[in-house]
Amino acid sequence: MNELVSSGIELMLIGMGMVFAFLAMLIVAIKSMSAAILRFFPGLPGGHHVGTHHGDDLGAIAAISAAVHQYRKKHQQKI
Amino acid sequence: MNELVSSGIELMLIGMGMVFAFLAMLIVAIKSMSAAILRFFPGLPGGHHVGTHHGDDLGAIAAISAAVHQYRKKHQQKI
Amino acid sequence: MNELVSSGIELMLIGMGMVFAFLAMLIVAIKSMSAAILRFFPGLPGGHHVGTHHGDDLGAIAAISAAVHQYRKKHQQKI
Amino acid sequence: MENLSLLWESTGLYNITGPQMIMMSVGFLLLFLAIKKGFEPLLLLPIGFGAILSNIPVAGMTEEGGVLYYMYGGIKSGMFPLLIFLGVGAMTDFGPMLANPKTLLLGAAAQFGIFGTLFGALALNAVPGMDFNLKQAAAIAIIGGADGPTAIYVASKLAPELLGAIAVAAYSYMALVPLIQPPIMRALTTEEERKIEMQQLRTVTQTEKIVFPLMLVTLTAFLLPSAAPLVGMFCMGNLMNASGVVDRLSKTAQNELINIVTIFLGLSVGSKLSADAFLTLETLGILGLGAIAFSIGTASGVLMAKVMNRFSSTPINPLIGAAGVSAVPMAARVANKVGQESNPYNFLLMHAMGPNVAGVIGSAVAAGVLLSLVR
Amino acid sequence: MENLSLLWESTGLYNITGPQMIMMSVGFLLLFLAIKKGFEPLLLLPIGFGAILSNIPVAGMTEEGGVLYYMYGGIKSGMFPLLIFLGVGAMTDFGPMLANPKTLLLGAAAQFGIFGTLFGALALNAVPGMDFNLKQAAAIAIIGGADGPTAIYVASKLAPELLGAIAVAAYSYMALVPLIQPPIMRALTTEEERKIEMQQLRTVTQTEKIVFPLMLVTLTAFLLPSAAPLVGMFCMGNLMNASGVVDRLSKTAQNELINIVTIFLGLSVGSKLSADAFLTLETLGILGLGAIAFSIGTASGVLMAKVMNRFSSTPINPLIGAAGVSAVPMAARVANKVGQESNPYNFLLMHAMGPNVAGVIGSAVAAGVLLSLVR
Amino acid sequence: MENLSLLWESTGLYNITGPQMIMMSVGFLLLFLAIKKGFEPLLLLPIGFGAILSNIPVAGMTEEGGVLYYMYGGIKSGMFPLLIFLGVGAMTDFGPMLANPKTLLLGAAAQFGIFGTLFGALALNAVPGMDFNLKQAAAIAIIGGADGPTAIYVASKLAPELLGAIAVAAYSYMALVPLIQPPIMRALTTEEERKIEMQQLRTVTQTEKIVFPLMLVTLTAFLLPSAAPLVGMFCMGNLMNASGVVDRLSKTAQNELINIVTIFLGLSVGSKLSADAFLTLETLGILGLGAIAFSIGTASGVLMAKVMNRFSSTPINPLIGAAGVSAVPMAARVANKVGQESNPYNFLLMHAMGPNVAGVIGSAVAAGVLLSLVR
Ligand code: NA
Ligand code: NA
Ligand code: NA
Repeated sequence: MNELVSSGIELMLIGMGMVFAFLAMLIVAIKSMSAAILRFFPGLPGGHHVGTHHGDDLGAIAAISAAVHQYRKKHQQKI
Repeated sequence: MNELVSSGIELMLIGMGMVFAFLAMLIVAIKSMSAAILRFFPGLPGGHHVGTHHGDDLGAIAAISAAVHQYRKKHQQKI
Repeated sequence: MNELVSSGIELMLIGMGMVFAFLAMLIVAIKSMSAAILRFFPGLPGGHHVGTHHGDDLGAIAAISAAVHQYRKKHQQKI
Repeated sequence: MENLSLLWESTGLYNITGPQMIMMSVGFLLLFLAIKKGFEPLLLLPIGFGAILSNIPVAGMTEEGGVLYYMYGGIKSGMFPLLIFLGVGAMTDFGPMLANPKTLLLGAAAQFGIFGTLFGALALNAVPGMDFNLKQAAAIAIIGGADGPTAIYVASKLAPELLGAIAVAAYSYMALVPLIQPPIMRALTTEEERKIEMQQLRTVTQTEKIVFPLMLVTLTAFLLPSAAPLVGMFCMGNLMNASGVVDRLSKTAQNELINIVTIFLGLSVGSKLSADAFLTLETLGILGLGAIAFSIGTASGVLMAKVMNRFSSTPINPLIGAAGVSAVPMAARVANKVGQESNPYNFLLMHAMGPNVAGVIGSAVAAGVLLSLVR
Repeated sequence: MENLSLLWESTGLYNITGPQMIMMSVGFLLLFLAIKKGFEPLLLLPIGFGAILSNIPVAGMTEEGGVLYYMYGGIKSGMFPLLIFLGVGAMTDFGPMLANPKTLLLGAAAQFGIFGTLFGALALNAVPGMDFNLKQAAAIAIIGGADGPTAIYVASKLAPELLGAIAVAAYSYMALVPLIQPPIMRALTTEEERKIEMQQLRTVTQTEKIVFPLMLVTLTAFLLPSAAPLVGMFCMGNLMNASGVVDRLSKTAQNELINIVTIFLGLSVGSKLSADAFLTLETLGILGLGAIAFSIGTASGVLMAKVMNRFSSTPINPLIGAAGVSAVPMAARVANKVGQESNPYNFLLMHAMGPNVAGVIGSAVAAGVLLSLVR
Repeated sequence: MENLSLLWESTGLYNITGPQMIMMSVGFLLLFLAIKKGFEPLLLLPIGFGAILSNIPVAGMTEEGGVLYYMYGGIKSGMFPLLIFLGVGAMTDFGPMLANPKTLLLGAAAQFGIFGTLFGALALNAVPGMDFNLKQAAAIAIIGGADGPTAIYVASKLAPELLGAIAVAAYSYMALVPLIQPPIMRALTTEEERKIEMQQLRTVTQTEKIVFPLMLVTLTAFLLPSAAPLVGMFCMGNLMNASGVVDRLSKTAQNELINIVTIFLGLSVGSKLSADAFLTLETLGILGLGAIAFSIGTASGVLMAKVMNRFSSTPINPLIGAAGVSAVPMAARVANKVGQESNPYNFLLMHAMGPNVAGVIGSAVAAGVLLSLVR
């Protein structure tokens, strides 16, 4: 059991070390990547890429404006 | 074969007995449950819980009223 | 290898023959079918069968016209 | 040249057998019924197409290595019918039944269609050429439950060799409910009885709808555990919907999951429509017994309702008893329609939904009895 | 008569054992927590129902031939947790983390919850009746990752016999995050610290969001390949979403696929809630250790943020450190809420999303370490 | 200390081989083509990611017990390509082809791309280092069908060791159709020919659209049953859509089911992109032959249209012949676009859809011939 506890301590040290090392390297990697991309490919900001629903929305808007138009026409005819 | 028919009759009796016994017990259980619930947890009536589509509907209504509003604005500008 | 090439040529001939024979028979079959159907079951043209979305569209149109109606009512009340 | 003759020997024309051609025709007939006659197309279209595919010679789609062979694993393990039941459970509203629990007895009575048919199948052994053992008779009888997944589940456990014929009979007769039931319903009721209007149902609280599936699965666990897979998956689907806390799972179970499984289930059932299993005198027996099963079930439901009417303080229209066979929601609609023939202002639909969903439970209970007693 | 006694002997009442009844009660308790208390209902409802179904006697749903037996294959192969991770990856927005990469350190610190618990589990062996070997201790420790699929994946590889208890503990404590975390967060921070407002995050370009998952999977491949299945599937889902070129796949991964797999995963986990595996002193140990794991993780994250605040030029509100345990997005919401108690105009949600998703990566890395070192 | 060295020995850096690194780069290249160049991203993104995952050392995702190993079972059984074909069938409108059935001949002619390439692959054996047996040559040739699922299905049956390279080549060249085809089309036609306007197509009745898939599957069953799995599943999907009676199944087949299977199929194909199978001279041969296959198919289609034009009473624009290679609907769009360069008011799209879908049938027929003759 004593052996088990000591291997637990060892695992803890190695594990936390690995986690920190990995995520620290990831920080460096992200910073380099962002710097490179912002410098060489400034491009478009994220979160604005055209999703599939976009087309549907346009369709809906078309349908709505058609409906509105229709409505107005009928309404005016009555007047 | 005669034996088969007799086991058929037996199965029929036991089977229908079991079905009636089971569903009759279910009736008792339902009645007790309903009485208990209506007494101790009157709560909300069923069938009205908020579904996932609710949000969508609100979105649609928002889109529609926006479209209508837009339309009216443009229309008035032309006049 | 020479044998392989000769079996390649044979495969090519048989294969293209089979493809043409099959599709040619399909042409004959289609023409007979179309003639028979147009003569005996003229029916409705394709592409117009009621899809599932149809209902939704009707629902949307109903929703839209309701929204438009609502809007108009509110608008007039304000005037 | 050699290749040419190899090609000819690999054609279907060279290899096809008479029985295979007949079974392909059966497949086309099922497609015709599904598409042109509207017979349960969601199941009969895939089953019919599966019958065609599995009887194409050489292709070997039902042999080991073939795609239909692997799909059938989903029936053998019980996975497909149980997942369908999960979705059906999520679609089912027990509200009308909970509002009027005595209609459960109608769902019980209609199961006489199952056990009467079981007896009939055994009696049919007197006909030369018919030879059903007890397992096969039980599997055939379950057609009377008017519940596809239950029939497929039981047949796959008791008599997989009859699965194709049983599934086809079950779904065909379900589609024929609007033809089979009305004459029986009219014959067993008086005009006065058909005019009976029923009291409006109370609103059922969400708590009752949540507790009911839990109660049902518990009762099943204690009394009839052999029905637990069927009832359990049904109750889980129902709870997912009634609880309202896992709407995304409930919607997927009711739509994409059940659709995917339906395609696979239909093809797998079709893969059991091979000539040697289907083109037998027994199949005729199964088709005949299936019609009898539906008729007995309908009659028992109606008669039970008449009996209950004598003892009940609130009136029961006997027509709703016919909905006890299940065949949800078709049988309930038939009850409503026949009722409106006598009284156009009589709306029986909601009242018939009670025995209708009770019939699903009743069939699952009957299935459990058969699975535990027939070995 | 014989059949009647056969029927009685086939009832659950005749066959059920005390432990099975207790486990069914545990199932009902999980359903109660899921439905009435809102504890992670997407997982705990199927798990709870699975617990009930798998403890029904006679039905044998978890034995070979039973439907839950086959479903469990999806966990054994790793398929289910990895497909969930695919969907979660597709739902995850790494934007806030990429805008402020140093928050990754908070996600690293919070993993002390895992390794501290590992040590605790081994120390608990001193208690008589508790006996965890290294594999079991590692599997329990991963609860501290506050990440369901990761916990299930690791437990299925290292200690499948504890899978049920570990999954239940993991999801229960995730649901309890709003109760467990705030007192710890308040105890370890001053009012001044909780009021710290953070700089607005810059907008991250789509290119960065596309390159990041590729970078992450590469780093994992080179440094910690044992974490590659988890991190890889997560990155693939994320790339499907970030790239914007396969929207139909991304949407399916986030909706129907993850929903279907969630139902199956929940039932499969439930199938491991058998009495002999769950009703042991060890389960109490697991539940206790799980609470400790979350507490340690929360504390480590907060303390790390305080340390970083000393060295950082831009201020960091230590509350967002608690979000490093993952439990996405609950822990981030908790950080926001606790922050607004001290300063109602302090919107920490976006800032907390950075450590929150970093915690997912951190847990997967920790899982990789455990999988490669513990044998 | 021991653990530290164990950790180091478990890293990818310690274990990775040169070929694995190259294959991971190939994966990244495919992702680049998919995301930045828009090369068939629905397939090439999962394939590319699968290539990366399957070449990560230690993780062993393609070994027994690994998730990609199990996924590949869906290709081995034929399930994945056939389910994709089911969905593609449901998406296909045979209307334009039924309105002008003689365009089927264009779909036939373009299959010369397959058989010409088969001959080419065998001839390539003269090059030292290339060594294709008949099965491998046939599997490579099917790239000329310009149809992903067909190519994957045939390759998995005849030469699974080449599956990765063949699938990559097939999808890459399909993406390159707008680059490969136009020069060939322009070279083989005169300006006058490209200006030819075609008669408007008649409207096709729904009955014809329902009968056609049934006719096609019957003809396949009788003449070429080895093509029946491919053609059959395609026809079933088409019938589900055309019949209009199982819309919920048809929509699921076209959306969620095909999306889920596409993710799995892509990953599974990627799992066959291992270094030892891909980094060979043969792969270069495959890529070269693939380009040739597309070119031959395009040329054959155009030339066939020119021949038909001599004998036909109604004019045929030879450009639509190029659409006979399939690559639906890209090749039809290319035909339309090249036509509009010469005559901006010439709308060839609908006319090109006829040979385009005919090309799918033609390739499946060719696949059937290869599967039945090559052993
Ligand atoms: Na029933
Ligand atoms: Na975590
Ligand atoms: Na083709």
